[in-house]
Parts: sequence; C-alpha cells; structure tokens
Amino acid sequence: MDQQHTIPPLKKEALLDLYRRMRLARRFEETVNDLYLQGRIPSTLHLAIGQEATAAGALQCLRPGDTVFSTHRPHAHALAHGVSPHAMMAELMAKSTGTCKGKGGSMHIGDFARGFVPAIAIVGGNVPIAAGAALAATLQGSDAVTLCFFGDGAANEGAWHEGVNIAAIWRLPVVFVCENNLYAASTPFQEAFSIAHVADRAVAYGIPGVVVDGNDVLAVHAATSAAVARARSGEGPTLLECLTYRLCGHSRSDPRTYRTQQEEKEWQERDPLPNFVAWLTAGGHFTPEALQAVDQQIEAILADAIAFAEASPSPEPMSLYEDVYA
Amino acid sequence: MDQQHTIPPLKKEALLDLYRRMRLARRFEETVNDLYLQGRIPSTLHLAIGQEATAAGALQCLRPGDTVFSTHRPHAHALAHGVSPHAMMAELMAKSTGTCKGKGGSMHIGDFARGFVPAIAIVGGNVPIAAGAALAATLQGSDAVTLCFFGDGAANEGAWHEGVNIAAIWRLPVVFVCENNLYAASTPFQEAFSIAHVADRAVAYGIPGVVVDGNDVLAVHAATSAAVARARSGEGPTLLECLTYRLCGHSRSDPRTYRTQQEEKEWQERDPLPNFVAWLTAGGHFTPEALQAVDQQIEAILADAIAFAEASPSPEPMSLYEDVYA
Amino acid sequence: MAEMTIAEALRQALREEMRRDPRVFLLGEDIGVPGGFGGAFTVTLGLAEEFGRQRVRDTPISEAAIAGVAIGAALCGMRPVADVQYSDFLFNMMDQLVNQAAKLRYMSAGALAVPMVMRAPVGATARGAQHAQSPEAFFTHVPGLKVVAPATAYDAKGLLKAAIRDDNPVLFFEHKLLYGSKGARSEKGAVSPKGEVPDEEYIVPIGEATVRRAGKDVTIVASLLMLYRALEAAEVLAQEGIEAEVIDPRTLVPFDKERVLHSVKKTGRLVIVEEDNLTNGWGAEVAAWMADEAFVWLDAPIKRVAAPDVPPPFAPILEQHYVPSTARVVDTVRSLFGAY
Amino acid sequence: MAEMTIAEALRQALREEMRRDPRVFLLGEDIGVPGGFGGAFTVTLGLAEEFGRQRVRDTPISEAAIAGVAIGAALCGMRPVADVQYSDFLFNMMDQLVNQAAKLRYMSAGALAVPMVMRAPVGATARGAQHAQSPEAFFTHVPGLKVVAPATAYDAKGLLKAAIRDDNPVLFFEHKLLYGSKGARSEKGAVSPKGEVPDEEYIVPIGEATVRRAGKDVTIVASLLMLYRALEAAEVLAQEGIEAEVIDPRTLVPFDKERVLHSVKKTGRLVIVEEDNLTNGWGAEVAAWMADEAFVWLDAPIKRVAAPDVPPPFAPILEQHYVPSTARVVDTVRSLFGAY
Ligand SMILES: Cc1ncc(C[n+]2csc(CCOP(=O)(O)OP(=O)(O)O)c2C)c(N)n1
Ligand SMILES: Cc1ncc(C[n+]2csc(CCOP(=O)(O)OP(=O)(O)O)c2C)c(N)n1
Ligand SMILES: [Mg+2]
Ligand SMILES: [Mg+2]
Repeated sequence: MDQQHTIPPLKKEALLDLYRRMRLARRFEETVNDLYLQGRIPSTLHLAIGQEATAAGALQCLRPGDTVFSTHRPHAHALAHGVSPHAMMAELMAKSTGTCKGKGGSMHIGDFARGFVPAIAIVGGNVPIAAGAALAATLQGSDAVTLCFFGDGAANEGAWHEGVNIAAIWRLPVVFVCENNLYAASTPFQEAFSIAHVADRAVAYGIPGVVVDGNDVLAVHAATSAAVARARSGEGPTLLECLTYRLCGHSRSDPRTYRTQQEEKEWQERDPLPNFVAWLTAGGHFTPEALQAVDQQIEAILADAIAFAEASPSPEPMSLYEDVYA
Repeated sequence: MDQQHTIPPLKKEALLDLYRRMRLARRFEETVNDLYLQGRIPSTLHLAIGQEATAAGALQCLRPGDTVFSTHRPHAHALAHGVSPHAMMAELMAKSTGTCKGKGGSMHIGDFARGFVPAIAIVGGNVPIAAGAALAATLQGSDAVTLCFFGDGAANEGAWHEGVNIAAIWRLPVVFVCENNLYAASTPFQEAFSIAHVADRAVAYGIPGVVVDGNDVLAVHAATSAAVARARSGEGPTLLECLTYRLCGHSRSDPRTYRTQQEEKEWQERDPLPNFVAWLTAGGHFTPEALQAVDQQIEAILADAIAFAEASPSPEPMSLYEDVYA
Repeated sequence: MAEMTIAEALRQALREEMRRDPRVFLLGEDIGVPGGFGGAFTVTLGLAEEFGRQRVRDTPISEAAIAGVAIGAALCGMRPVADVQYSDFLFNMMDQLVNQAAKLRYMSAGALAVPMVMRAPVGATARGAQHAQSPEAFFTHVPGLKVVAPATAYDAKGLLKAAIRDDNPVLFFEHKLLYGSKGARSEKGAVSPKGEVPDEEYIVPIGEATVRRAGKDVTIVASLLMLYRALEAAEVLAQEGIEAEVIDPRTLVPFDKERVLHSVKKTGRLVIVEEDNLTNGWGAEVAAWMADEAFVWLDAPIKRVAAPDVPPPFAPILEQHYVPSTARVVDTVRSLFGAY
Repeated sequence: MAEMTIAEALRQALREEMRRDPRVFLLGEDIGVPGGFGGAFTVTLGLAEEFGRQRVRDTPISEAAIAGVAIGAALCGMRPVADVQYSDFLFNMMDQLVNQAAKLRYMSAGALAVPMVMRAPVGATARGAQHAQSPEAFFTHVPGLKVVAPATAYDAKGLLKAAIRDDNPVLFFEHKLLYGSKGARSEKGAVSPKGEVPDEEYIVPIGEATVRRAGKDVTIVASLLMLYRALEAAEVLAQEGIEAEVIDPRTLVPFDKERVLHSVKKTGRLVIVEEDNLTNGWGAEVAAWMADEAFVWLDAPIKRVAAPDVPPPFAPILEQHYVPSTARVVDTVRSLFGAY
C-alpha cells in the first residue's frame, strides 16, 4: 500500500458539501425505493444505501473537465457528482425529461455535459473505456483526470484486467475506485478472491494500491485526493479500494438471506451518514440545526423532483427510432 | 517467490531423455523450417527454437493421465510430450494422417489420447479451459494434473486473468507455465507490462509465483516438479515463469528487425541445447558418442517422418463435412 | 402429470440429470449461494442443498472463465451446465463459445468433444440496452453449436435433458417472461405459461419443430415469447377467416426446415416472428431458405415481424413498440391477403 | 493518379487523415514497433515514424482493452482507428463492440458519440479454424454499428476516410488476399488487385453499392474476395450467353438495398456470394429482403453461394472446397436458367 500524501484539511463549506452529497443520495434512494414499491417506478433498482461516503468522498476531489465512469449502481455516484435529481427521477420514471430521455433507465443514469458518463451496467466493462477517456485527455494535452468506479465483483472480469494494465503501462491519468461492499450480488468476497484485498492486485500492474475505510468520507476524500493528484501530475493510475457495505438489497426486493442479520447489524452501526453527522456536530463544526437546514432543502428538492418527473411526458413512441446513429 | 521444494536428482536415463526431447524438438523445427522455405509445407509456422528447455523440463514432470494445453507455438511442447513426429509432420503437410487429419495445421497440433490437447491458438484462450480440465480431475476424484503453457503476451488477456483466478479460488490442480521469451510477436515485454515478471502477478491470486531460467532444463524441471507436486496434493495452482528467448522469428519469414543483433547474440550464447550438451559431457554423465547416438536416432526419425508424411494422402474433400458435430 | 412453470420444469430436468449422471454439474454466478437466488431467475434454487456446492458451483463474475471451465471440464469427461445471468453477457464469453467450444472438435478432427450446455435468459424486461437482448442469431451462424429455445414447460424439461445428453455444445435460450419465476424474482408483463409435464422420464429431441396450431392459409414461425404472440394473432385472424398454422421451431440449430417447408407448401404464405432486431436475425435465414427451396409454392412475399434495428430501450412504453406485438403479427399476416 | 495495392491505399488514407485531423490516432498490436511489421499485414508500416508512437500506439495483447480504449477516447473527442490482427479476435472484444460501442449513443439518448473505426482482416488463408473467419454477419445484426467491406484500392482508401470521419462506430473489414502485402507478409493465393487511386482527396460515402459489371439476366451480389470470384464467373457465363450484373455492396450496414432491388427488378434472378458459413450470413438478410420486397419481380429462387456450415479447415485442399469457388458461382447461376 502506498503512503498517502498529506492534504490540507477540508474547509467548513466543503464538509457541509460532503454531508449534502451523502444525504441527498441517501434520501433520494430511500424515496425511489418507496416509489418502486408503490409501483410508480418500473423495472429494477440497484441502490447504494450505505455506500454514500465513498461516492461523496471520492467525487468531491474532482474538478470540472474531469470524467466519471459508474456502474449498474449509479445513483449515489451521479447525485454526489451533481447530476440533477429531477432528471434522474424522471429517468427512473421513464419520462422524456430523464437524463437519457427514458431510453437508459436506472442502470444508465448520467450527464455527460457534467463529465458523468451515462453509466455502464456490464460489470467491469467500464474499466477499459475509462482508460480510453484518460488517454484522450493525455493526447489532448489536458490535465483532466478520469475516475472509474466498480465493485469488488468487477475485479474478476477480463476487461477489468486488460483496462487496468493498459492504464498502468501508459501511465494514464485515471483513478480506479473499487467499492468493495463484500458481495457481488449474493456472492461473498472471499468466495471469489483468494486474497485479502482487491487493492493487492495493484502489484500485478506496478501501480499503487490503497485500502481505505469506505464508510469514512474523510478517509475516502484524502485517499482519492492523493490518487487524483498523482494522476493529474502524470504519474499514472492508482487502485483505490474503499471498504463499505450496502445496507440494502442487491436489487429490487432482495431478501438478503445470503448474509446474517448479525453482519448487517454490525455494518448498520458503521452507517456512514449518522457517523458523519456525529463527527460534524461533536467536533463543533456544525450545529444540528445547520444540518437540518440541509435536510430540509433536500426534502424540498426531492418533492420537487417527484412532481417534475410525474408531470413530465412519456417519450414519444417515435423516439424509439432516434439516437441509433449520429 | 516461493521456496522451491527439494527434489531428488535426476537419474541418468532421465537426463538423456531430457536431451532427447530437446534435440528432437530442435531438429524437427529446423527441418520443417527448411521444408517450409522449400514450399513443401503450406501456411505459416511459429517455431520455438531456443525454447526447448522449457518444454522438455516442464513436461518430463508429468505422468500418464495428466493433461497439457499448448499455444500457437506448440511443436516443441508436443514433441517433448511424446506426440508422434510422423503425425505432426503429416499435419504440417496437410495430410490425412496428421494429428488432426489435416484439419488443424501447425497451430492445432495435438494428441488427446496422450493427454496433449490439440493446441489452442487464441492467445490466453487456453487458460480458463485448462482450469476446467483441472476441475474435471478434481470432480472425478483423480489426482491428475493439468499443465498449461502460454507466452508472456498471453498474461495480458482477460481470459488469462479469469482463468488463473478461478483456478486459484478453487485450488485446482493446474500448473501455469509462462514461457517469457521477452516478446509478444514484435512487442517487447517491457512495453506491455509495468512489472518485472509475469510471476509477480501470482500475488493477485494468492498463489505461488516462481521465476526460473527457462533455458536451464534442470532448473525448469525442478521448479515444475515442485509445482506439479503441489497441484497433485491438492494445494492448488502455481504460476511458473520460465525466462527464455526464441532464437528464430515469430512466424514464417520474420526478419526480426525489432530486436538487436547484439541481443540475439547474447541469447545465442545461452542456447539451451549446446549448454546442456556441455553440462552432460563435462559432468562426465555422458560421452559425446552417447549423445551422437541419440542425434542419429533423431535424424532417422525425422527422415522417416518426412517420408511418411509425403507418402500420405491428402484428406478426402468430403472430410470437410466431418467432425463438425458428434 | 403435474402442472408446472418453465422454471420448475428446468429445475426438474437439472435435478433428474444430476441424479442420473454424476458427470453433470452446474456452474455460474449466484446459482448456489446458501440463502441466495438460485440464479437470476430461481432455476437452480434448492439444487446446491441436494447436490452440494461442488456440483452447483458459484463462480466469480468471469464469463470467459465460466465458459472456458465448462469447455475444459467437458473435454475431460464431465457434462457441465453453465449459466449466464443475462444472455447479453454471452458477448463477454464470445471467444470461448465461437472460437473454442464450436471449433475444438473440428480442429482436432473429432478427437475432442465438448458436451456442455450454456443456459441463457433472453428477452426485454424494461432494463435497458444491456439487459434485454435476444441474441440467438449470433449463434445460429456458428457451425459446431446447437441452439435451443423452448417455449413450454414440457419442452423446457425435455429439451434441457436432451441438451445435457448431447455430445455437442448447446446454447440453451430461455425467456425471462416465460419462466414463471415467483416472489421476489417475478417479472411484470410475464406470460409464465404453466404446462403439463409427465411424471415419467422423457426427452424432446433436439432438431424437431412442432405445430402449435394447424391452419391452411398462412404459416407463422415463432419461438419463445413470440410464439404466444403468434398464437394470439392466430386467434384474431381466425375470426377474420384466416387460418394460420403456427410452428414453434423449438430448436434453431439444427433447424427443422422440413416442417416449415411442408407447411408452406400447403399455405403458400410465410411470416416469421422473432423478438430480436430484424436485420440478420435467425428469421432471415428461414426466409432465405424458403425463398430458395419453397419458391415455386410461395403465393406472397415472405414477411418477418421483428424488433426494429435499434437497441432495446428502457421505457416500458418504448419497449412495447420495440418488442413485436400481437397486433403487428396480425397486421402483417393480413397484408398478405390484400393486393401487394 | 497512381496505381497501388489495397494495403498502400489504406496506409495513404490513414496518413492523410492523421495529417488532416490531430484527433485521429491508431492503436493495436504490433502496429508501430520500430523494426516491426506495421500490423499483421503491413498497413501501418512507416506511420509511427511519421506520427510518433503516441499516435501509433502499440498495445498489449488485450483485445477488450483495444476496443474499450478506442471507445473511451472516442467518447472524449478523439478519432481512434483500432486494429485487430485477425478478425477472429473480434470475439475477444465482443462485449465492447456489441454492448458498448453500438449502444452507448442510444442508452444516453444521443449524449454520447463513439466515432471509432475497428479495422479487421478476414478470409481463409490456410491457418485453420481460429484464423480464417469472415465474421461480418455477426456485426450486421447489431444496430448502432456500421459495417464496411471494400474490395478495391480506390474504395479502400475512400471508405476508410469516410469511416474515420463518421460519427459512429464502424467495423472495417479488409481481406487478407486482397491487401497485396509484400515481402515477408505476402500470402499464397493472393489476388492483390492493384487499382488507380486519384492524387486528389476523395471520399467514398458509406452506404453506396456499386455495379462492377452490368448485365440483364441475373444479379450477383458479392463483396471482398468473392467479388473477384463473381466477376470471373460472369466472364464464364457471358460466354454461355448469360449476362450477369455484379454488384459490390461495399458497405453491409447501411446496405444499399435500392441498388440491388433496382437490378433484380431488371434481371428477375438473384445470387448472393459470401465467404463465410451459409447459415445466417449477411446474404441471408439480402435474400430475406428480396423475398419480401422483390417478390413480384423474381423469376427464380434466390440462391446463395457461401462456405458450408463447417469451421474453416487448415488443409489447402479442404480450404479450396470451403471457400466458394468461381465454378460454384457459375454452376449456381446456371441452375437458375434450367428447369427448377
Ligand atoms: C459482465 C456482467 N456479468 C454479470 C452481470 C450481472 N450482475 C449485475 S450486478 C452484479 C454484481 C456486481 O458485483 P460488484 O461488482 O461487487 O458490484 P455491487 O453490485 O456489489 O455494487 C452482477 C453479477 C453484469 N451486469 N455484467
Ligand atoms: C487473442 C489473440 N490476439 C492476438 C493473436 C495474434 N498473435 C498470435 S501469437 C501473438 C504473440 C503472442 O505472444 P506471447 O504470448 O508472448 O507468445 P509467443 O509468441 O512469444 O510464444 C499474437 C499477438 C492471437 N493469436 N490471439
Ligand atoms: Mg460488490
Ligand atoms: Mg512471448
């Protein structure tokens, strides 16, 4: 594991911003889960409840012009990156005002104008593409960085291996962020790996491998900052593994019977949101009221997003034929 | 790198057998290269001249019932494993008496009855299949071992990664033998890897990684023996890297202008065959005459193989339609 | 006789074959984890409990390895039945299927055999472009593979048993909306046909089509979900006096051309219905054969009903336009009876 | 005007586009190594020297990464031209091509564009089953991809330039026996047509077929190597009084149906020739279209000449029976003029 660079402590506004991103993701997902159970959202949902610290901590390190790749579980990433909750809600409800005009759905949420590539749901498939985005920046003489999320399970895909290796040998400006939530669907990490950490694989590519507590938003932020700085200065990729846990099911109504209640309980206690709230208030950085004000804004945003989405029209049937070719 | 188990020193007959396997491979390939240049063999040839020590050293460690997977460069492997030079010669000449009745050609030589799977020429594609063969042995309660050759270049294929990982997590009885000849076609190793050794990747799968001098047949034998013993006793796979060099071109008339004459000269001095001959005779194990007797046998075999192949009929055109389905 | 869903029938086939033949084993993602799903559509539920996790093997997310391991095990005497969660992920194992499984026997002039089954769910279910394809046609173009696509519980069981016993690699396509998966894994818009399945052992031979409805005016060829659309269309058409003969090919490779030819000689009209994109679907091949071999018997152009040449969309309203509807089948058949 | 081989014409197209547009770059295995091959068939020889190894990038043996990197770079404003050594290895990047390159634009409702070219050599040249396929038909079934297959130096140059400028992912198929690669890389049995290529800049638009020989009795559609077999066949047939119209589609997606339809309306007979396996080749689609849209003009069954449904064999004597010959084309056409 690489030594982490020291980074300047975060400003107050940045701390509040981290909280906002996490809280928005959490409440958005709780809300859409309800809507889903009520039948107001079709298809399936992969929620990231419990993993918000990784999304927020990592993405706050980026700047405009950088590029983000996400997965089949993209809501928290997208919200933490500033993709519109309105357009996301509309996409989930299959409306023409959605981020993908209803063509993508939950697994392909994105906003490319903001640098958030509409998500790729083939596990591991985004990794070589992220390397390509990073290569584009290099060839264009820009110092933009690409950040690519994936799950623990993705690290066993061939495309993952090929993508990480090519990024390593070409020293591309990309940060590979593994959200190791201990399961790939129902499959426990230790059944699919004979090593302790995904980050141990960095050795295979000659790049730094870093493991952090993915439920500690400040730790994620610090580690990602270092990796982003490294990438931006031309030193190449980092494999950053964030240890986290999804407190929800894998997708829609997953009964989660492949894991113990004891384990869930332990992780419930490590829920990043209340822990961060405790830290923010105990440290005297913020009053509970200051955080509640954020919460209220978020509730208003969500109510508005639902109203927007429900009032939006469905796609025109003829739009089926659009966007196949340029 | 794992400590190598100590193995009993080889008996005299075994030493002579190693020499015989290497010499046969060398002379077979020199011969078919001549035949190719004379237009008596069609298509293309990937020769392994210079790499015979790895083939012979590794394969002498196996026993009947074990399974071998090879590559687009299979002649030396096949000959060192005892596949008939007659049937190989006939296959190269596209005759119905060939190992694949003329349907396979140079890149698919094999003899499954002897445990040598007709070679697979998709780089890296043999690795997960080898894992499957090893799984079969496990499920059948046999202690058979699978040995899978591949080149340095293959270790950057996605299938390689997936295959090695699944073998590792399931502790399958397979030995992965990398012939690192410093080039993948024209591409130098250091352009495709940002690590010193392919075997360094063993860490990514929690298995032993071993590097040996692939031009030292005894070193290869010792390392493979240890890995085979490990596999046979249920301890799982090993990633064994043999450092070697092809003293010939990548395929047919490759002018080899992507590497320096200086480099070729250095490796010429490390040619495994004369070096092993020197060791065998200097150590007083064998007289030059004893080795020459082997050489003469081999020349006779090759002359006979050519005669056999040339006298053999071409496949019947209608055989085109056979062997598609069982 | 028992009435059951396709998921149940498939499970029964696996169970019976695993009991019968110790060489049969299963592998795939999330198929046997205790407390897990039994595969994405519950087919393998309970099998790990009966046969153990050595024979119901959960794999990492490594499709090339799933296929490769199945191939290697098959070469060496086993009978693997592999599972890909969604057929869209077959593309992640395409080299193993097309360059290896299909060709090893030929390359080795018969020395190698690859008796494996790859089960793959197809069909659009509002999950967007990467979880909705029906890629049968990619495999009908590959000599060395067999391709099976059952639409009823009876066929699902009988064909899966035949596939497991077959000495060749078989791609076995199942439709998400036909499984009848229950509870958490049930699907909106599912057809979930239940069907009678005999108690005694039986096999449905690979390569035999069946006539699902007899008729004299037009031949409709349709598999999987589209079979049900075709049968609905036939009902509507019957009310207009058009008697459609509906043929379920059941196997796409080898394809029972004779059965279709026989029907077309009688009806003189042919409509092929498939769920995937029109261009170069397997229906193109059926049309091409008949444009050659049935030419003199054809009274009308050969028509195909298929998804348009666009990727599968997410929005249900778009998906309804994407997947061929009963109405489109009806309209297409009707068009053959006017002036054209 | 200069006379040149297809390999030279392709090289010129790459050079001109790289000079014109700094966004264009190349990637692939062994394409730019100093002292190396310039790709498996010499097409990129000398380009690394002119443009540097940043723009002529040698990759590891990682086909999924080659495609993925091309896609990612294309998304972010570049114009990658990727190279796969043999088209058989396209199956190793199939997910990237089918699930990603072809679908990203649609999934994102037009927000993403993937202007990339994947160059891939096809054709059987006595190398056995894993180095001989002509897999165009796998890609004609994928909406979102364009598929190009030039048979002359003029078209190779003009279409490659068009492909590089196209805003969509383009699969660009080249035939090993048509390259005219020289020296160590020359191929036995090569046709290596040389052709006139204008000095001034030109583009051949994607999607336009061309009539290579006019005729009134039968329409023959053939691309790549098969075009030359068809033209030879037409010569033979002409001596028997059968005037064949030979159409080179040049682009398989989008396919210039109008041009074929126009011809078939005149000739009433259609033969399609392709090098790959018969079942579900792209010729099936052409036949299916015509069996629908040209039905009333057809005077004879639609015939296809293709490889039989077996993997490509190694032995040259078998390969000669595998790859459609001029004689097979002649015989097939003839059969349309007897009683059938
Ligand atoms: C190539 C591929 N294989 C399988 C799947 C089905 N699938 C979707 S999510 C998932 C589990 C992914 O696990 P992980 O990468 O750890 O991400 P997580 O779901 O835990 O966030 C699987 C198997 C897929 N989408 N793509
Ligand atoms: C998947 C795949 N990609 C590319 C090739 C073309 N090819 C054949 S041999 C070769 C080089 C292989 O290098 P390495 O694995 O080091 O083996 P070596 O040739 O050195 O023995 C390449 C690129 C192939 N056969 N398969
Ligand atoms: Mg996970
Ligand atoms: Mg090598």
